[in-house]
Amino acid sequence: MREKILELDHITKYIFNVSTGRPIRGTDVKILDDVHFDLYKGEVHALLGENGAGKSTLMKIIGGIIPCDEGVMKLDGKEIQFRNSREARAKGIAFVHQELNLCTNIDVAHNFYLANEPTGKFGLMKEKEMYEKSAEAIRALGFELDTHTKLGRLSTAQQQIVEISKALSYDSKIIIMDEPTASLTKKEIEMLFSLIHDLKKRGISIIYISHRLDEIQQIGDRMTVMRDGCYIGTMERAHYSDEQAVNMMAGRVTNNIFEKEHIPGDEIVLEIKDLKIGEAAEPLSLTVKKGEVVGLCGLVGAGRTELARTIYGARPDAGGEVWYQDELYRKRSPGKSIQKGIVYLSEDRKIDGLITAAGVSENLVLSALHQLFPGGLVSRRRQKERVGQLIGEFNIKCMDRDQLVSTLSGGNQQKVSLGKCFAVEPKVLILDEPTRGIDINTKFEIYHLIDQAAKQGLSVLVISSEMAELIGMSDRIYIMRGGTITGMVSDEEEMTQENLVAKIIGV
Amino acid sequence: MKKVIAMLLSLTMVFGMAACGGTDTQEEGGTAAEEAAAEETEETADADSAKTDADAQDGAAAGSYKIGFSVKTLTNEPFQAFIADMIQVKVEEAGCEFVLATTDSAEDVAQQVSQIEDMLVSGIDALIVNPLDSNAIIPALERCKEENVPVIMVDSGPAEETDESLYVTYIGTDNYAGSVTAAEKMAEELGGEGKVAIVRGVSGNTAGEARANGFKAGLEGTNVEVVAEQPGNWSNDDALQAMENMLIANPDIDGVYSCSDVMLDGILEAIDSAGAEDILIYSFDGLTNGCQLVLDGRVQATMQQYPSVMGELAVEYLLQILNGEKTAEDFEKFVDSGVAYVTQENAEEALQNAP
Amino acid sequence: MQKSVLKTKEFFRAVSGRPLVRTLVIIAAVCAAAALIPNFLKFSNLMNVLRQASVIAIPAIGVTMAMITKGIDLSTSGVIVFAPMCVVVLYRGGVPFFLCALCGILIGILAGLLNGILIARVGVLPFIATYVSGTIMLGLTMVIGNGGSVTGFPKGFTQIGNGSVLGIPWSNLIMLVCVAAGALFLAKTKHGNRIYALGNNEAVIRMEGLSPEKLLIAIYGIGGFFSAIAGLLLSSQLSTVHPTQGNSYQLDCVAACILGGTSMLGGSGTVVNSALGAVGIAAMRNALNLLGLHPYVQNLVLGSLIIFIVAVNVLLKRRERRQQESFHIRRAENG
Amino acid sequence: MSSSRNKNVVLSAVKQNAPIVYLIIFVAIGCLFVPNFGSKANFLNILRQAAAPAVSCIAMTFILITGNIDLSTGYIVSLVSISCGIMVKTLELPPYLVILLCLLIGCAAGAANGLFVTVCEIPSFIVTLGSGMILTGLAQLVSQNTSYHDLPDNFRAFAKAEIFSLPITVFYALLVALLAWIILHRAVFGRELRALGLNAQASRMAGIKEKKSVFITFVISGGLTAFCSILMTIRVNCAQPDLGGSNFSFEAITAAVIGGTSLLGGRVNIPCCVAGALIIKCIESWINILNLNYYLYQAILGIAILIALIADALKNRER
Repeated sequence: MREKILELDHITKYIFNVSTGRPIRGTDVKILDDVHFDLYKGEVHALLGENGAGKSTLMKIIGGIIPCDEGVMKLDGKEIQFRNSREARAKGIAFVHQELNLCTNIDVAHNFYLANEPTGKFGLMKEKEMYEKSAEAIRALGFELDTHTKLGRLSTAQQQIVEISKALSYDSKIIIMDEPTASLTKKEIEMLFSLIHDLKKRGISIIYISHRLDEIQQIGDRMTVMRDGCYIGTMERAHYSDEQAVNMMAGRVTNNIFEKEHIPGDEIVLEIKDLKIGEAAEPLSLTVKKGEVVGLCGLVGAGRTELARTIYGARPDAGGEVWYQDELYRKRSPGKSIQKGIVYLSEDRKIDGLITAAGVSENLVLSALHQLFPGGLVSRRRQKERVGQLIGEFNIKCMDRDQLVSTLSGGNQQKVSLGKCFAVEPKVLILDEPTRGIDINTKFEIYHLIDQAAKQGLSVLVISSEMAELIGMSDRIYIMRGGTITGMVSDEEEMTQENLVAKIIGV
Repeated sequence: MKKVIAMLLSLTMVFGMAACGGTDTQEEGGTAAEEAAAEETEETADADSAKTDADAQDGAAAGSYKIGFSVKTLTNEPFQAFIADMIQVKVEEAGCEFVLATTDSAEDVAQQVSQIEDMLVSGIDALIVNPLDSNAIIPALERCKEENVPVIMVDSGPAEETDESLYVTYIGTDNYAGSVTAAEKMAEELGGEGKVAIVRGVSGNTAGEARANGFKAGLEGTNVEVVAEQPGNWSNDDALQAMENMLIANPDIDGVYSCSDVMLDGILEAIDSAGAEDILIYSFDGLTNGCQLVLDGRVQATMQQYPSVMGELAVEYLLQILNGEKTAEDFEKFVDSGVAYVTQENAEEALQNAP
Repeated sequence: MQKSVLKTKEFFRAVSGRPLVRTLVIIAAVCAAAALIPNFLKFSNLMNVLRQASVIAIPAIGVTMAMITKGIDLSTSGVIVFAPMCVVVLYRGGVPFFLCALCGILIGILAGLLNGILIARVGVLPFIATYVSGTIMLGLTMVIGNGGSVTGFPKGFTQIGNGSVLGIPWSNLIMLVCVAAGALFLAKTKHGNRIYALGNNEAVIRMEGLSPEKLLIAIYGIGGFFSAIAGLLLSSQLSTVHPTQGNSYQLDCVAACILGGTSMLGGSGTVVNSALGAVGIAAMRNALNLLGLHPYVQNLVLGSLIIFIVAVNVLLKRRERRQQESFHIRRAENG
Repeated sequence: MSSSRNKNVVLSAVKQNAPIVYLIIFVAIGCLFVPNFGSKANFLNILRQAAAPAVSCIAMTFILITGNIDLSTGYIVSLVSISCGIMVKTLELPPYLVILLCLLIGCAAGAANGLFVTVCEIPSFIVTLGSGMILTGLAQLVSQNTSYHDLPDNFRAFAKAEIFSLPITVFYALLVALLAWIILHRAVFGRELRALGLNAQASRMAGIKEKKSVFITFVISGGLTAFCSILMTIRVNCAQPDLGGSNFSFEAITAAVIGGTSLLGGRVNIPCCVAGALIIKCIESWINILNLNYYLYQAILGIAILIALIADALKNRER
């Protein structure tokens, strides 16, 4: 029987403030809820789940970067608790992040030995030894790299190899790989898989995080699926099937929780003609009718956010046209879009959406300043009245109007962000992951708001990674892959999760 | 010739930048006014070396020597500018070449020392220097001695224990003695008792310290008391504020001694706005604006120095040494270029030869 | 024609790519232009230029390290004046000179550590924290010297600043030693490696279990050390301590680092380049002095130079970033 | 409930306007311990001295609110002062034309800084450091080592008149403060600047034109600095090329920081900035009146800024 080297039971983690690491008061939203995970020696254990399913958080606990609130972790049978990632690495657990833990301004060897450089006389680094040893380590993985080159000049795949060889240099027994193939070319992915097979032969076990089913079939010995922070199940490779994986990933959600009261009109409000979001991207086209909710689904890196920001004018396009209310909308910019009635709700509200150090009322009127106060002077009365309306409409729970946004809960912050968009009385709403990281009941409030908005004649373009939500809300769904639109689903039957997931993966 | 080099220098530097820049961004440093300044520099460069540049090596031909003058900043210092112009006139009369080096701020001692070193390299035969700080100038004087370049100090004298052989002589007003006379004259005017304030110069400037100390010494023996002493830093702005605040502390002062005419505007403004009357104002330097104020009766007296005398004597002595007529030992170590006590009566003719 | 254009473009890109080459070009340009000025290339003048550059180059070592970690050190002018003032006051108080010099350097290090704590622990912006500590030290120097300059250094000490051995001034040798030590420390020791890493990606330093705060405090401490040495050197050159002797060095050190290719956005820059930048500045001031041009011209030229170089650096950075961005999109396509 | 409610409203108001409370404390200490400090003449004195620095501090707040910095204001003052002298004395232009032209020169210098910061995206600290050097070079080249004494009365009347025994410069300062308060606290433009200072990325996404706004703040600051230079030149009755100088911008920054302005941007309070400028003038007048060693002032001011900086840094910590 294979020897079990790592075991995690009943792991629970409450939502926490990313920057300070301290749990946020007053919410019981869990990122991980009673998760079980185990790993055998010399096995590639794939971890599957959609965005926000808690995969990365679980791995951060194993990697010692964050502590778990409840639950037990056993390594080689002994219970352990890591205070920081250095301790985890000392115990042989290495973490290869998606954004690599390397510095682009220094060369490969110096990155390799960062924080434990071998020193000779007078404390000078033994550079010759460093260059040779690091070259050897990389050669051991079957690759040839000149360790004198600056890391910034290497391709992402080569940088990954440096990170993996660095992990191995601590004779680590477990390597965690978080979305390693996110930005690799086909050839580079094959290179990585051959490397993984070689590591397996050496008895090193690998936890492989991804949501690309085609890769997992190739490489994974066992697959565990997670959804919304819960452990769903584990399958052996022998009886693995895409449908079953997708079912576990997407989960059974009946459609009735989404009441669709809006009826899409047929007058086209927003039309995109052969828009190219990048130099090498294929041109794409889409239309949004009045009173219609159009969904946009795809994998991370498929370019959905880039498309949304290009339409909004926050990002330059590489050709193509955007028609708005039957006129060509040239030289797009956020300011001009807002004037025309196009608003964009950003994916990460803390950076793009809200000013956390300012009050609720100041945030709500931020986009609508010129509309509310054409004279140039802020009239307290007008602002109070409009803010009152918005707080009522979006039932934002806050002690007083000028309470700092940073003190609000995630759900309330998202409602303030939404309120900010609606303050401008928009005609077109572009929503990017509107319900990510929010408690369930706020999610339903937001679904309701979107539906009511469409009912009043607004057209909505919504991006979401949760299939159930997208299907429930939208009348039509475009599928994006590789920076362009690869398909569209419009009638009821086709809009099933299996179908969508399959289309996304392009299987 | 010099103009060409200056242009070439900045052009090559800019070209060097573009080469490293890797882009063909045109030179867009500074505002449009900066281009105007570029032409400006040419005129000033010309004005400085009026004569075409004779051969650059040491003055081989008899009589044509290269004489350098190192002085602190000339802005808002008509006194220093007057010495510099007088020296230039005298040097060019004697057919020699004149080189001027000024520091860009009033206190940059290190820059003055390196400027003197640079002048030595450019082959000056004699040096006239108005030291910013008489201690800091010693190493530069030692360097001149090594290159046996005779040095004459003007306006600000040497520090106490400076080695006598380092300089031929010091021509300047005896700031100390001049201030003592001013103090005595003021004590007389005040009938031997009263309260007086002093507006000092920039900290650490030898001339400024000597004038303040001299004035205080001059008052010993009388019961004229110095009630307040604050620095005006040779600038009207600071002098104005210092005077205003001193008037607050003792509104009934009878006399003010300003260590230089450059601060008179500020002091007069302070006194006007404080509404204080009949305050005896004495000053030092005897600049044009100082003498004018004495003439108008707003300032009672100023101790006029004769920068022109300093300039003339310095060049005269240096030429004598260079031509071998005299040696350094023939001159005493201090030549007083005299100080005139300018009051309303003699203000008229004092104005003529005022810088 | 096509081939040659490509080559020159390649040359420019190669030149602008590596900072060392870029600085050599600057220095070559300055010296080439200055060579036309009579007696600029005289051995004694070049030694003078190096001596004048030494007081810029030594503190520039500390400033380079600060700039690599996206910070800056403007307290050089304060330490250059405060350290020697303490030395001369102690010496006149009868303490043996060697002890006073040591104490002066300790005071420099202490001031640097204070800067580091203010920046790393308290979180004050580097440029305002170092400027204010510089002003405080300047104020204290003025109070001790009662505004004036103070002398009283032993004869041997002033020999160091002005004396020379085999024609080479001592200051140049001290500069070479300090620059060599600084370069070795930054390029060849593990701490140097971590300073570069900190300038590029602070998360990695934390991930490796090292404390960025301690590293920052050490960097500014080293900056104080080198500024103190430069202060003693300058005071030995002037044989006195004048409260404003350090003023122009505050900006010259920063200008030297920028001329030497240290980028304002952190992560790049070397000690040797900054030293070359210091030589470039000293050469420029010397050349303009020899030409007899007003010092204001120097300010005009240096001011435009700084803005021009930083503008070029920012443009290069922006072009790089834009390439990476499209690189990323192209990559996503075939993912 | 209502009593505790408006208690903490008062408390938060005091906490926000702490610098004004400090000013009151400083003046109180001054009246008690420093002779003649409490006299009417001295108050007039301090107001007269603080008028120009208050304007320069307000000019600096326009730059600080978006998280930028301007080290070249001292040299804008010199350039404007000397051009003022030339225009009045040699060219003998009518006073109001001179004032207009001077304001234009200031705005042009500010615009140059703004261009480099916004278009070339160079950090504002380096731009103003370099432009400071250029401006001082220009001022000294244009002045050709001369300064202009005894400005004509019709020109000086602009700032020498008195209304109810208060110098008119005080009213100018109050007018500038009022305008700045309206722009920064009550106008849409001020609300946008504050948003840019707190979170530039979110403000851009909300449609605020960052480049245009930051450019305008540099132009306004340049204009106000020129106005301050005119006041100083008239008050000193001498147009000289080294008016202002290197410490000028840092005194403005000090007054702003003591007045609660955050250097990271977003937090500005005009009345407190004026209080900051007055506090600094109080310290200076103590030193002059008590005839203390003048160089203590530089050290004391340095330490005062340090304390204000540490408080500002800690306050920003929980942002």
